[in-house]
This record gives sequence, C-alpha cells and structure tokens, in this order.
Amino acid sequence: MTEKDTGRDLARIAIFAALIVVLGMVTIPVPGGVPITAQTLGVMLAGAVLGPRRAPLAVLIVLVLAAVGLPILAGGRGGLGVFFGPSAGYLLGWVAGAVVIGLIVRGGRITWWRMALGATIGGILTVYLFGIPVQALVLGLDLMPAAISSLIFLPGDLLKAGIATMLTLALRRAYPPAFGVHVRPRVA
Amino acid sequence: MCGLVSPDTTLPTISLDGVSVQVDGRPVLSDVSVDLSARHIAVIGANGSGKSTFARLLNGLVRPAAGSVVVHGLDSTTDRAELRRRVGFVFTNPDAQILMPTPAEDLALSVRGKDRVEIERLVERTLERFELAGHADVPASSLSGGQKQLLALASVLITRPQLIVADEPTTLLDLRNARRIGDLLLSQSAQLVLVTHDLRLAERCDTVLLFEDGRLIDVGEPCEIVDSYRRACG
Amino acid sequence: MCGLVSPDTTLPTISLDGVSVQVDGRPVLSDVSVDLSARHIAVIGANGSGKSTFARLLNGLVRPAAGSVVVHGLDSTTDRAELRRRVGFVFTNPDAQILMPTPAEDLALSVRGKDRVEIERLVERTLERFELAGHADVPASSLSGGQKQLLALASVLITRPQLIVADEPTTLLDLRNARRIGDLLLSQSAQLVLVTHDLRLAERCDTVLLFEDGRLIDVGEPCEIVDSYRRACG
Amino acid sequence: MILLYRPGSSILHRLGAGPKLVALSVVAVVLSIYPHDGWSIGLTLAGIAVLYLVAAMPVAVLWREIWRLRWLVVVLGAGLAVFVSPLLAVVSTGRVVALLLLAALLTLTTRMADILAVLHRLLRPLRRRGVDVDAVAMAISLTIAMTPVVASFADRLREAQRARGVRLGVRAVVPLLVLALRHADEVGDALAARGLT
Ligand SMILES: Nc1ncnc2c1ncn2[C@@H]1O[C@H](COP(=O)(O)OP(=O)(O)OP(=O)(O)O)[C@@H](O)[C@H]1O
Ligand SMILES: Nc1ncnc2c1ncn2[C@@H]1O[C@H](COP(=O)(O)OP(=O)(O)OP(=O)(O)O)[C@@H](O)[C@H]1O
Ligand SMILES: O=C(O)CCCC[C@@H]1SC[C@@H]2NC(=O)N[C@@H]21
Ligand SMILES: [Mg+2]
Ligand SMILES: [Mg+2]
Repeated sequence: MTEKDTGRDLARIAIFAALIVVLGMVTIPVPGGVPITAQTLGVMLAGAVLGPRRAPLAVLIVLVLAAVGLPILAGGRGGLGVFFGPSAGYLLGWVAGAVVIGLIVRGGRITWWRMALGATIGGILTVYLFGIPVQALVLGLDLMPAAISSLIFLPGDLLKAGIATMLTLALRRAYPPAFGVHVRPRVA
Repeated sequence: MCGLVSPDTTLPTISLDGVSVQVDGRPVLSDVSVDLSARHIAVIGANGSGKSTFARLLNGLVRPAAGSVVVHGLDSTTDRAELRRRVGFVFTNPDAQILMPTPAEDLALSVRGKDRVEIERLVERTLERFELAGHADVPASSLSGGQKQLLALASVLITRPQLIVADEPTTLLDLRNARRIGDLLLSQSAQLVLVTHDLRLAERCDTVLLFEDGRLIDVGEPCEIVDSYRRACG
Repeated sequence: MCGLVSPDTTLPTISLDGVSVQVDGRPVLSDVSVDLSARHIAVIGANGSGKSTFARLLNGLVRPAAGSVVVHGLDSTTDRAELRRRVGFVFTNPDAQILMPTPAEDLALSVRGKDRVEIERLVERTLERFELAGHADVPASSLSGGQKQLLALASVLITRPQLIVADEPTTLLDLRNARRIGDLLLSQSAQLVLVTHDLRLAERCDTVLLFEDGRLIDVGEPCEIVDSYRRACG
Repeated sequence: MILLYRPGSSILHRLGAGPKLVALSVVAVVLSIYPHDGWSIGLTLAGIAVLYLVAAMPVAVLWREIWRLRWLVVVLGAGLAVFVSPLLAVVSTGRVVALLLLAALLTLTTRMADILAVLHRLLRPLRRRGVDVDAVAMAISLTIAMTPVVASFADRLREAQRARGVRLGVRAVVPLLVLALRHADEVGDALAARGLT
C-alpha cells in the first residue's frame, strides 16, 4: 500500500488535536495570566508522532476551535479574547514548535537524544521565543522581566520534555506503526 | 431455515481471481478465487483467518498483491472511487465509523453534495426509519451501543449502496439488537457480504465462505459449511 | 449440561443489599439485593440493562448510591484496596487492559513488589501456561485478538484472585478462542462472575442473574433463566 | 467539555452563527483596547449577565460558567492585586472573565454544525491558495467527534489501572496513545470506505 493515505492522515491529525484538547484538563493557573498546562506535552508528542508537516496542523485545529469560542484551552478558556491575552504568543509558538520538533525527531531514526533535543528546542525554546515577546507586549512589561517571569515554566517544561521522551520511546516499542502511517491496523 | 434459497443469478457478480494479500511481506490471504452472485453471502472462520481482509478487498480498502477483484463489473484497483460509491461498508465498531459529532450531521455527511432541502429531508426520513429521530442533535457519543450501530448502518444505507459489506456488525450487541441489525441487513434489496462469528446469522444467508489461515477453504450451502466449521472447532 | 450442579455453600459469599447506582443523577441500577455463593455465576441481559455496572460494583469500580456490597466479607466502599487485591477483573476489550508495551512487562506489572527473581519466574511460567512464551517481548499491540485476550486474562490470573469478574471476555473472539477463554475461566479454583451475551456459556454456570432496565429481575437455574430471556427476546 | 449547546428559541439562539461570531470578535477587540475603570468593567459584566438571561439560560448555567473560571479569577486577581494594584486586578480579571463568559454564551446558543459551517465559509478563500478546504473542515469536525472518544479512552485506562491495583502515572499515556492511534487508523479507513478521501 504505497498510495497517499489521506484518510489516515486526517484522522491522525484530528486525534492529536483531540488529545491536546483532553490534556487541557490538566492545568495549574499562574499569576500573569499564562497557565502551566499539560497541553504542551501534547504538542511535543504530536510533533514526534505526526512529523513536521502534520503536527502543526493538529495544533492549528486546536487554535481554530478555541478561537470560535470552544472552552478547550487550559482552565476551560476559549474565544477570540484569548488571542488578545498574555498567552497568545505561546499559542503561536506551539505551531512553530510542533514543526521544529517534527523536523528534529523525524530527521532520522528515533532515539532518546533526538527526542530530548526536539522537545527542548522545539517544545520549549521555540515556544518561549514567540511567547515571551507577546506576553511582554500585552502586559506592558519590558522583555527582560517578562523573560524572567516566564522562568516559572521552565522546570515544568523540562519535566514535560523528559516525559515526552520517555513516552515516545515506549510508544515505539508498544505500537511501532505509530511512526509510519502505511500499516493497516488490526481489524476487529 | 437453512439453504432453501437458490442463488439468484440476476444479481451482479463479485469475482476474485487468484487474489493474494500481503501485510509487511507476510501473506494474510493466499490465492483466493471465487465467483459470487448469491444475494446474501456470509463469511466465517477463526480469528485471523483473513475474513476482514477479504471484506476490505471488496471496496479497495486493501489492495491485492496479486490477482484481481472485480465487483459488479468494477475493478477494485482501477475503479476505486466509483466502487466506493456503490459499496457500503459497515465496521464492527460503530465508534470508529461515526465521523460527525451528532447523528443528523453524520447522516448528512453521507449524502453531502445534494441540495440542502433534499439532504434535510433524507436525513429526517432516515432518522425516523432507524428510530433515532429523538436523538438527531445529541452527541453521538451519548448513544447506546445498539443505537450507535443503528446509526452506523443508517449512514451507509442512506446512500442506497448496491452492495453492503458488513464486518461483524453484531458482535457488540445483545440478542435483540443483534437480531434487529441482522434483520435490517437481510431485508435490504442490495447484495450483502456479511462477516460474522454468529453462525445462526450465517445460516440465514444463501452462501457461506469459510476461511482458514488466509485461504478460502470452502464455499457453499450454509448448513453444510457451518456444520463442518462447528465440527472443526471441536 | 444444564443446571445439574447445586450451589457450593462452602464458597464465600457476595452480598448486595438494596443497592442502587446513579450516573449523572440518572438511576442505572435500582434496588438490587441478592446473596450469591455459587462457584460460577453468569450475568445476562440486554445492552444497557446494567450488567457491567453490576460487575463493576464487585471491586469498587462503581460506588453504590445506596445500599451495601459485601464481597467475601469485605465492604466494597470501606475495604476497597483489599478488595481489589482479591478480585481480578477482565474487561471486554483487552486493548484497554494491557497497560505495558510488551506481554512480559504487562505480566510483571501485575506482580510488582515481589523480588526480581520471583517476578521473572512467575512471568515466564505464566507466559508458558498461556502459550505466549514465544511472544514475551514483542509489542503487545501486534498480538492477535485471541492472544490479547489470553494476555489480559493471564495478567489477572497471575495474581491468584479469589474472585474473577469478567465482563464479556469472549465477545470479540471466534468459536475456538471463545471456548478456550471460557474453559480457562471455568477451570479456575476462584469464584467467577461472568457477564456474557453468549447464552451457551451462561448455561455452563451454576447460577444466572438476569438484568433488565437496571433491575435484577431473575436469579436461578441457568436453563430456566436463559430460556425465559430467549423467549423475552422474541 | 465540548458540545455545550443548550437548545432554545431565544433571539440569541435564532441569530445566525456568523453574526454572533463577528459580534464576539468585535467585542473582544473593543474590550481589549478600551481603557477600563472599575465602573465600566462592572457594567460590562452586568450586561453579559443580562445577555445570559436574554438567552433564557438558567442561573445555574451562568453560575457553572463562572465557577469554571474560579481559579483563573483567584490566581490572576490575587497576583495582580498583590504585585500591581487592586484596581488593575479588578479591571484585568474582569476583562478576561467578560471575554470568556461571552465565548461560552456563543457555544451555549449555537449548534456545532452552524459553527462548522461558518468556519467552512471563512476557510473558503484559502482554496485559491491550494488548500484543501474540505479536508480541513473534515479534520476539524473529526476533532470534535474524537474528543469525547479520547476522554473515554482515558477513563477506561484509569479503570483498568484501578482494577489491577496499579498506578502508572504519566506512563499511562502510552496505552492511551496506542488506543488513540488505533482508533484514528480505524476512522481513517471509515473515511476511505465512505468515499470521503
Ligand atoms: N495491521 C496488521 N499488521 C499485521 N498483521 C495484520 C494486520 N492486519 C491483519 N493482519 C494479519 O492478517 C491476518 C488476517 O487478518 P484478518 O483481520 O483478515 O482476520 P479475521 O479473519 O478478520 O480475524 P477476526 O475474526 O479476529 O476479525 C491475521 O494473521 C492478522 O494477524
Ligand atoms: N459512564 C457512563 N455515563 C453515562 N451513562 C452510563 C455510564 N455507564 C453506564 N451508563 C448507563 O448505564 C446503563 C447501564 O449500563 P451498563 O454498561 O451497565 O449496561 P450493560 O448491561 O453492561 O450493557 P452492554 O450489554 O451494552 O454492555 C446504561 O443505560 C448506560 O447508558
Ligand atoms: O492556554 C493558553 O492560553 C496558552 C497557554 C500557554 C502556556 C505556555 S506554553 C509554554 C509554557 N509552559 C507552560 O506550561 N505554560 C506556558
Ligand atoms: Mg475481522
Ligand atoms: Mg456491558
């Protein structure tokens, strides 16, 4: 089966979008209006499993659904207001981050160091790169204080990167077809 | 109850000729050749014997590594799009087959492309026929198992397929729901290929195919084949 | 084959007293009272009648809104941890029950806490007993349906439970695999509560419970109850 | 967590999804840039409460939506009150709460199908840039259909762990991913079988 498998592609994109939505239930609110959320773990996993082309699409779907008002972001938030809020940059960063993770992780054989690198550079660095300036802008802060205040996310995000690495490697053992779309599932 | 109906030769034919299927280089179906023109065709056999693979050949979900599959005059590799318009496929697990958030939307999806009024009329009528009218706009995930399978079936039948392929559509259901879905499938005017572990249901068909280890080992009268399968299982 | 075994009163008892269960304020089980000390207990009834809810009460997966559930002397609300150590639960879909990447790891998970050598010995022996030795370290997701259900069962039996609760463990299986799992369950020394749509299998038990619409409407001799259920289904 | 629609016949229910979305975005922008004080925020929130009444929502629904935001209010409000000023705390928190309550009102009064139709229309111009708009629309509705399924997988795995008396913690995400991916592949086949790809 070598043909392009659009159905599988679409369904996998959608399932990761759904997974990111579900992970929104795990959250810790933080002063400053940007929550700590397990959704970033979902972004890292999407990048690793879906790759650089499809992963950002899954994230974009989450953002579109949030934009039309569905309460799917951390803490049951949604609506266009979010995209004018302090966390808007981070949300954009998720899209870029998913691409970067995909590029790094799927650039060769999946290994722990590749995954750890991808999650750190794509899932943390890239996201902050978009998130901190926008947060500074919205809250009327300077770049430096904004950057320092977002250090509060770093321990959690490093932990999530570690977890994402462990999960990806375990998933490769548990379900190898996860990393190639052209194997059909066992049917009933 | 068994084997009284003779094959209806006015029905179009399903022909497999020397068909083999491989997954990851491993053969899962070997050299299957058969011509089928009965109205109701049951497919039985052990887990992993190749039943689902056979069913999925019939609308091009699986491609043969060798041989040809011709369904109602359409080649399953070259005329796949047209084939899928004519073949309706019912899966075991309705959860995977219900693609839209609500029953009404899921049915509308099946008949998209028609004009709005026509779609609404069709959807409404179909919902009524399957006793789902009261659930048109609830989340599909909140339906009961039987209702979900009814909806999955409705979304296939609403397109008036010429051939229905159903892969164990009753396994998750209780006696009454299973009978209901079985009756519904057998009462359609379309030709039916029914994969099932329910041997009683198989006996209600006109022809039975028995698979073993990726080979089609027997075709014929329901009673005979079902009995020989029962005996083989000890 | 049917109803010849009298209840074995030396077995410990499962007692429900005026048990009701609500989900989202809707009653899904109403006022169930029953004392069970038979060895093999089957539970039958339509989709949504409350069978799974009943099964899940027995190890505290579901909490009663009213009434009490006492299993082998342990109250299901106050002694839940101990209860779960003694009750093994087999789900319909093994995919949701297999928690680790490979069969060996999954079995080891069930007996974690023992010392390493002991665990390895137990895992190895169990894999052999269930004919899974050749698959110890392959992805569990690549096993066949029958093998997965065997693994799920193995991961429960390896803990030597005193009571096995199985919720339709054979629905996804073919005749031979279903019989095999059925035989395995019935041959254990533990007490067994078996939810099933397979009425033949139910008839092989010592007592049958029939549920309808969230109520326990009948308890007794397998043949009688199964027959009355068959008749009710038309 | 999705599909909160509450059927009704109020004017807000009957208003088209498109106009509602436009109104929501305009209000979002205005609320964000208008230099609020305590009074204007109070008025805004009161106005939103009135809108809930106009939509014939029971007070319990409004309360549920507010309750859902409790942590946000406490943390954001307390943080700003301590570190900046009480007035700013009231204004900023009030602004965020107002926006989220409005968004919730939109989902409460609009069918998912109508929202999806508007999305489809919004995406249409992208077709000229070579985007397969139907595929995008399909992926979006699939996501909505799949979210409760993924949540139910998580529930089932939680039960399986409890039944086996084990706690996997984050490791439980592995079987969750397996179930989810397998489900996705089945859905992909169903899409193909229904001639949708
Ligand atoms: N995605 C897959 N990867 C590997 N092997 C597969 C895959 N799908 C099917 N197979 C193999 O193909 C063979 C035939 O499978 P098939 O699903 O057709 O059997 P079946 O008769 O439908 O079984 P069941 O009664 O369990 O549904 C089996 O050996 C199975 O293991
Ligand atoms: N988590 C839940 N949320 C909502 N309703 C539920 C839930 N669990 C069970 N129910 C409802 O409780 C009732 C009994 O369900 P239960 O699963 O016990 O039925 P069952 O007899 O096991 O059916 P089946 O044969 O389909 O497995 C049903 O009406 C069902 O819809
Ligand atoms: O829900 C939102 O509005 C967006 C939340 C963004 C959270 C950012 S992403 C990077 C950092 N890590 C976290 O856990 N939270 C922040
Ligand atoms: Mg099959
Ligand atoms: Mg059940």
